[in-house]
Amino acid sequence: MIFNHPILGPRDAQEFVYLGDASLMRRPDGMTAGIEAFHDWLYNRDNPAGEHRELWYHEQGDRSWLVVTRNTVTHEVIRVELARDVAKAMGRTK
Amino acid sequence: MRYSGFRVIAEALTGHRGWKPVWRDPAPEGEYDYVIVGGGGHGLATAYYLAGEFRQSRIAVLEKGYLGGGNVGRNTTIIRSNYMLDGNEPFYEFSMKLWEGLEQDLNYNAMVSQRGILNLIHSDAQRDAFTRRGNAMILNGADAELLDREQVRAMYPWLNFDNARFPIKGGLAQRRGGTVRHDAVAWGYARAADLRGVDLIQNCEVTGMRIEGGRIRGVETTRGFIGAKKVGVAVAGSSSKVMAHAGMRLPIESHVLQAFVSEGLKPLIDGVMTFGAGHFYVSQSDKGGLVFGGDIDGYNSYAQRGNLPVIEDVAEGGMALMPAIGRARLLRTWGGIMDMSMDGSPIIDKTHVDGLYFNGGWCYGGFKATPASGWCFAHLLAKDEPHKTATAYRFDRFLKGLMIDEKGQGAQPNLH
Amino acid sequence: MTQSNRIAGGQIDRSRTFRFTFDGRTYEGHPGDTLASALLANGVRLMGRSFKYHRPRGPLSAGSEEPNALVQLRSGPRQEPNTRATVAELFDGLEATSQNAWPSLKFDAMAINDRLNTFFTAGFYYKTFMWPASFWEKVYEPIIRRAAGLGALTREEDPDEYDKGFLHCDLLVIGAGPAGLTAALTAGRAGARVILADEDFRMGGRLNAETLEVGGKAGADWAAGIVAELSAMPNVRLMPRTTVIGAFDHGIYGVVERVSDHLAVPPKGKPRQTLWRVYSRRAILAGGATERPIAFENNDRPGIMLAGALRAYANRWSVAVGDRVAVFTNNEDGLRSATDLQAKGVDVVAVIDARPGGSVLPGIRHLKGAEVIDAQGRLGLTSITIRQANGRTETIRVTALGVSGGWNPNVNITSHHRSRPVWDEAIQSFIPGPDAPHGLTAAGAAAGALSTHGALATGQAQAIAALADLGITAKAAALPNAEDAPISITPKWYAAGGKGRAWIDPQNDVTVKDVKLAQKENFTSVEHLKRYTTLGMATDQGKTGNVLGLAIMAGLTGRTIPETGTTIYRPPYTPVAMGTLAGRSRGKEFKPFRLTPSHKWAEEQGAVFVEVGMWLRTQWLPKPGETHWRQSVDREVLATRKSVGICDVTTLGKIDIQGTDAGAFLDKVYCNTFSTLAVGKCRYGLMLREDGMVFDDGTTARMGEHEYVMTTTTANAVTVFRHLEYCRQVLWPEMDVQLISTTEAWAQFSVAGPNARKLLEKLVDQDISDAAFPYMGAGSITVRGIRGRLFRISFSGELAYEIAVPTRYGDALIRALVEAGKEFDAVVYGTEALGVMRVEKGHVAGNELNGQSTALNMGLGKMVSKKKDAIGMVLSQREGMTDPNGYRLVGVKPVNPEGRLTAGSHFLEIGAAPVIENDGGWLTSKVYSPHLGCDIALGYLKAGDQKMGRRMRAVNLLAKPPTETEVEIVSPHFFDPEGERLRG
Amino acid sequence: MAETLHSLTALGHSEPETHAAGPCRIAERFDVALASLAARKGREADVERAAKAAGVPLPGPARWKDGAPYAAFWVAPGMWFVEAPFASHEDIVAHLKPAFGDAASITEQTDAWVCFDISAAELSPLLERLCNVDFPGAPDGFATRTVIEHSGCYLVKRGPGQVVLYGSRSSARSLLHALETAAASLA
Repeated sequence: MIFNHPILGPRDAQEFVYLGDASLMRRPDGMTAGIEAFHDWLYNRDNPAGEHRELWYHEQGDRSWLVVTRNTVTHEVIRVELARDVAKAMGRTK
Repeated sequence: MRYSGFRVIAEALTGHRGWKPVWRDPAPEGEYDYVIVGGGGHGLATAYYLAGEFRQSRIAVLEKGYLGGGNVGRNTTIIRSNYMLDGNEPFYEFSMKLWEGLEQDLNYNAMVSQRGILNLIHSDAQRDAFTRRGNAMILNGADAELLDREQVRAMYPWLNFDNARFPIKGGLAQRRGGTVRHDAVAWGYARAADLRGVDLIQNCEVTGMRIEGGRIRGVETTRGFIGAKKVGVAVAGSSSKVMAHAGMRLPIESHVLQAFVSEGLKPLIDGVMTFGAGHFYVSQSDKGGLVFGGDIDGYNSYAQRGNLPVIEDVAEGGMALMPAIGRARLLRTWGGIMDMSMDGSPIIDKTHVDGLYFNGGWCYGGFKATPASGWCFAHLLAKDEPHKTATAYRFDRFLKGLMIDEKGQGAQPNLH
Repeated sequence: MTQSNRIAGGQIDRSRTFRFTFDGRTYEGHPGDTLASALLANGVRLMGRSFKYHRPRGPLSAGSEEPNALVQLRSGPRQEPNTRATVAELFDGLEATSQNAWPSLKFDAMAINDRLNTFFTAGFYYKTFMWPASFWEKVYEPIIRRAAGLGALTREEDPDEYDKGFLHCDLLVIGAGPAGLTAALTAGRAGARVILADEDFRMGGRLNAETLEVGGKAGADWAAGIVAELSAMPNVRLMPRTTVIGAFDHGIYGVVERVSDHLAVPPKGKPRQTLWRVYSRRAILAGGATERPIAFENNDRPGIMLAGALRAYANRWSVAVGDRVAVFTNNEDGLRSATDLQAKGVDVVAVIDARPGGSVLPGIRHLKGAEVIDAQGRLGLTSITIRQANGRTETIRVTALGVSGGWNPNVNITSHHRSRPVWDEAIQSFIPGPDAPHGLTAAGAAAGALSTHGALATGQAQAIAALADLGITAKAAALPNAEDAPISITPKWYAAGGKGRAWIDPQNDVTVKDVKLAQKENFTSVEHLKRYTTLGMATDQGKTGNVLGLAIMAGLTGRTIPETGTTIYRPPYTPVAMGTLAGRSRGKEFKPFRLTPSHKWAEEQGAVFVEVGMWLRTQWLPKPGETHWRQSVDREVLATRKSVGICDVTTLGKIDIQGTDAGAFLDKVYCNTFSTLAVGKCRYGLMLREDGMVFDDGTTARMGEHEYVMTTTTANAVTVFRHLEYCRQVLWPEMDVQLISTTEAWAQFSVAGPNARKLLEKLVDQDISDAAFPYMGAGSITVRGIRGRLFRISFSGELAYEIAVPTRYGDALIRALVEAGKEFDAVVYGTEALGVMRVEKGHVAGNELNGQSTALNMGLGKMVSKKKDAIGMVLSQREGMTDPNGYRLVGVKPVNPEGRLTAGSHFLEIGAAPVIENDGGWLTSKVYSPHLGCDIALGYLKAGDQKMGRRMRAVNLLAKPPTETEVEIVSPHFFDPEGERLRG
Repeated sequence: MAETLHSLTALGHSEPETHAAGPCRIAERFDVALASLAARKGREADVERAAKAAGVPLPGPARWKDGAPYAAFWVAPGMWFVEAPFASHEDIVAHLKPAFGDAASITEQTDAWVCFDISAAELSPLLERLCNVDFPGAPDGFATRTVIEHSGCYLVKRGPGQVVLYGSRSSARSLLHALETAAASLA
């Protein structure tokens, strides 16, 4: 597979390490959320047959974590974003 | 009709006129006591045991494609019960015992062949871990043997012993492990279930579930609504899709696992072997093809096909272990959808919907589990309580922190 | 009789003669020959035996679709089983032997199966061999396995090298026939980066096998001209002898170049084959079409082949397969074989044309509406039986028969993403389906355009369209004149005769009878048909047989072919050598070596090394006279505890963590607190996964206000760094943290033992007294003027330091340490002694950090701070993980000092039966402690913390006979539990 | 005081060596001091200013930029590897820190890597056998992370016939073996 890296352009998926569903970015706050919330966040998945937002790490590249939107049936890549930007857009900023 | 050598000879001498269809093609009825969703190995086995050992009737198996078209028809045919953890080993050993009597039970030769499985050891830490595992196996009534380097060399003198990056230091053997002709398992269960009156309905995809007052009433299908008192879902690979009809999110991801077969070769490898320092396992089919595989591709996929890097990775492991296969040719690659669970172990459990039961999360280990999975799922469906060897396969083990994580990889399915 | 069947013309180089052997007999051929063409030229038709019935077989085709003529090429460690003689390029000295036949190809004992064929129907084995159960592995299966298989491997290591590489292009053109050449030319002239790959050693495709003209020239000459023009273009790469094996995601293609297979042995340093991964922006499949046979009784006789192959041997390889030839066809193209052969002076005795209509060949006995219904000649065709339109049957004496049932476009690669081909009524074949891999289009015969003109036109059109997608404008050139004859085909799948067998998939011996049986038993879905009869599962993946088989099933079930459906092809297009897929990653080069800074020195000392991941570490250093590893390890341990020992610990991961939030960041990733750590100090840290299991551990030092240096375990160095980047970018992007690995930048040595400080004082330029450099101190130093770092940390439980210098000085430092250590009888110790000392101290390592254990399991529960939100804190509190009776890390000592322990043994209470219900846990790590003079071990024991002092059994049921040792459960801190020595 | 410590190259030599392999020349470099330079959060502008003043080029993504005494290539968002002559800048961090103060995180990298100069009339035939980089399609000054025989490297294209390759120091021998084997197959 090939991902169109937002900074580096097309790069082979072999350079990346896969983590999983991008919903993992929404980590609950450990001081307020309890076991149930953490359990649902860490273990349960939509696992769609179709568009899937997922986290890939460019280990053999620029070390960026990316959010790749990819169709799990056709493997078509619809969108590639820097995870850092997505996280900030989610309000992960001071 | 009963199969036997005499029957084959008799039919041969009379022009094979007497053979009958191995299963009927019934039209679905309006309602069943049990609807099993999924005509793969697990679903067919469930129906077979439900109709037999558990004395139930009015059973249908709904298959969206053709019988045995899922992972039972596209795996690398290995059976073993060499697990380490309490939640797993009794179940897989139960499965092994069922394999050992399967053909006589089904009157179908699935070629259960206990030629042994050997997990190679390349480090002291690996030996320690295999020693722990082997002892757990024996404590569970299974068989296990720890071999040293020379014992392995005696079995396979042509492996790479002298120029290896990661030298072979021994192996953990289970002699009762081996291989089974995978398609024959599906066909054997299908034929036997059909003979027990189970309706096997092909080209019938479940498109919805009718749930009223927290209870299952039946399933919507491409062939219309089919009522059911109880519905058992055994569709590993598509579990998330089907259970979404009941509003469930599962601790499961779908991943692609590739498998490979070489051109036919004269006998080279007797049993099953796994390379402990690379991603490669191999056996040789009765037709002579080397059947091998390695890791899953590692990303969510329903595509039933993989990519080149894993093919290369597996070949590298194969050549590192067996430099003699350099000129053997890879004939065919294919992919299956694996129900990768969050701890690498399966789920056989009730759901929040009365009468709806789930069987899945088999990762890439589902084939060897087929008989026990069918038996235990039938047990759960018929008696509403888990079979004693499957008590740990619950949904809530993740909430309670009782994971069954053989590899110790944690909640990352692609690492299991 | 040498080359008795050679005729005039063709594309072989008669100026040179090659000698080669088949089954020990010597023959002659020429450059340009394949093994098959050369054998046929020498009158050899029998080349192989079929899989199940061991039927005598000759080539069916002249290409890579060949199911029959499989041989073992070469000998010794280079022996290649199942090589298709039809594509094996002839070279001088070529050696080939027949396979799957004993004692000889002509007299094969296993041919008894053919006599017994009536028993060996499809799937017969599923119905028998069940009694007695034990007989399957012992009796039946061994016989079946010996009989099965095709060629053999020698079990010797493949001596050839294989290579891999990456290529990038705008357009990949697959196949160099008229369509592919035109596509490549169109794109090449437009300046695009083009790769043109063809599996043949001569580009031109069918044009080389035909007498058809292109642009007024012989087709082969026209092709040669185009190839010449292309090879002059710097932006075009021509790759003959190169097969595209598969289409993968996003325009990546697997491509195998046979670099040296046409030579006796590869030139020095050159690979046998190269696997190219081609990254193409667009691709055009111009792979042509494959002719298919018509089923009739005994249609597998040697001498019966595809009509197109028959004329290919005549036109390209100047071989007349037989002296009396007939052709059996259901389409116009088959007639070409008759006219071409006749033009070559071969006696064409009849054309059996299944069609009532179509043109009539002058001067040839052309029978309309006729069929071939049987063939005779066990080892080679002698005659055929035909049935004419009027029903009259007749036997005709022939030595070769060309059969054409129509042509199947080579859609294979278009279905590698599981796209299903669609039925085209006009050509009675499947053409590429709509959802082929993105960026891949088909041209020429592969797309169903079966005429030469169709190939040229679609080749050009597809190239223009593909480049337009990329914003490259390619011009349409005037196309050369070429035939555009319609194929005018009338479906004819099976010419039924008597009771005999008619072959569909010749290699696997799948006959019409098998398909009938499958239908009778309700294996009617194409997938069931394939799996039950093994149709299409031979080494040719059903290139010639699949469509025929499902057409016959369609007939039996009264469905149309589209209704019946089709199975899809899977990669690779043709079988690929395992060596090619592995490339150079084999033997010692399977994975790269990582060497420590002291490696060179240790090598000189005769150290024993051990693989630790990719690292090679010193396991122990034997001294003269030491015959057993234990002697060396005990010495290293005792000397360290007595005076001082030195160990290379460079392999531990080192991560430089800087930024104003570095401390807060560490508080998130470690379960204990680091923001409060004083500058110039270290602390032991425990890192959890979110699921609450221990992920990694190590000491982290605060080198400055906003500067930390983290150490990880050797095993997790990479995964921890990845995890930290994840936390930094994804979870807490608001934090000011920068990371960089410095694992290899510093050579780091542990110096441990009562005299550690004394030794270091001789090298370190600063004051490192206990006051100046207390326990858990960390800081910059100079070592004889060289910048370095010092950490006062201990894994061994001794007064210990870790000293680091830039890696280039690592070799010098180990030598300096050894030199300076002489007066203290210092030793250098390896990983074994390291292990002994850490177990004596009860420190967890790899065997305890198994990913299944919590801090509580390790007796480190108190380290998990609930006062802050750190990774793993919440889920580590789940009931199953806080069970007071769960596993706890314990120390284990044999009650009798002579008692032996084994890691992996399980705990049982005294007198308890060895059953899983009584399983108490297991021994994780075991060492021999020279101090305690006995084996000691660490273990995870259920409720272990409540069982201190208890006696139990450690049983190893794997030992022969099983062993059990009475043990005492003790604290894991065997040695200096109070830790006085650390602070000494 | 006893004599000081002597250094060895990554390949274990006291002096760097040059290897001729097929049409290629592979020379180990021992004269480069290397440091990572990463902008602290929100200090990007300060870093640019300081870099300009100190003569440290900060090229954009996938680029190497020459300069004196400093050259640099981009490795990650907000992070560069800065090169300087080893003879004058052995303690490169000590040279850079004053210039950037607390605006950047700077870490010595000199000895984390083995550095090769690889040259030939045309390097595409070599590199296409080693790594997944479209070398002919890349401009001079192209700098990228890539993988050669399972080990991660930084590759800097200085011209069609010249690259500088940084590989992990501990794998120097394996990396050289891979380079030489591939180069030999071109002969």
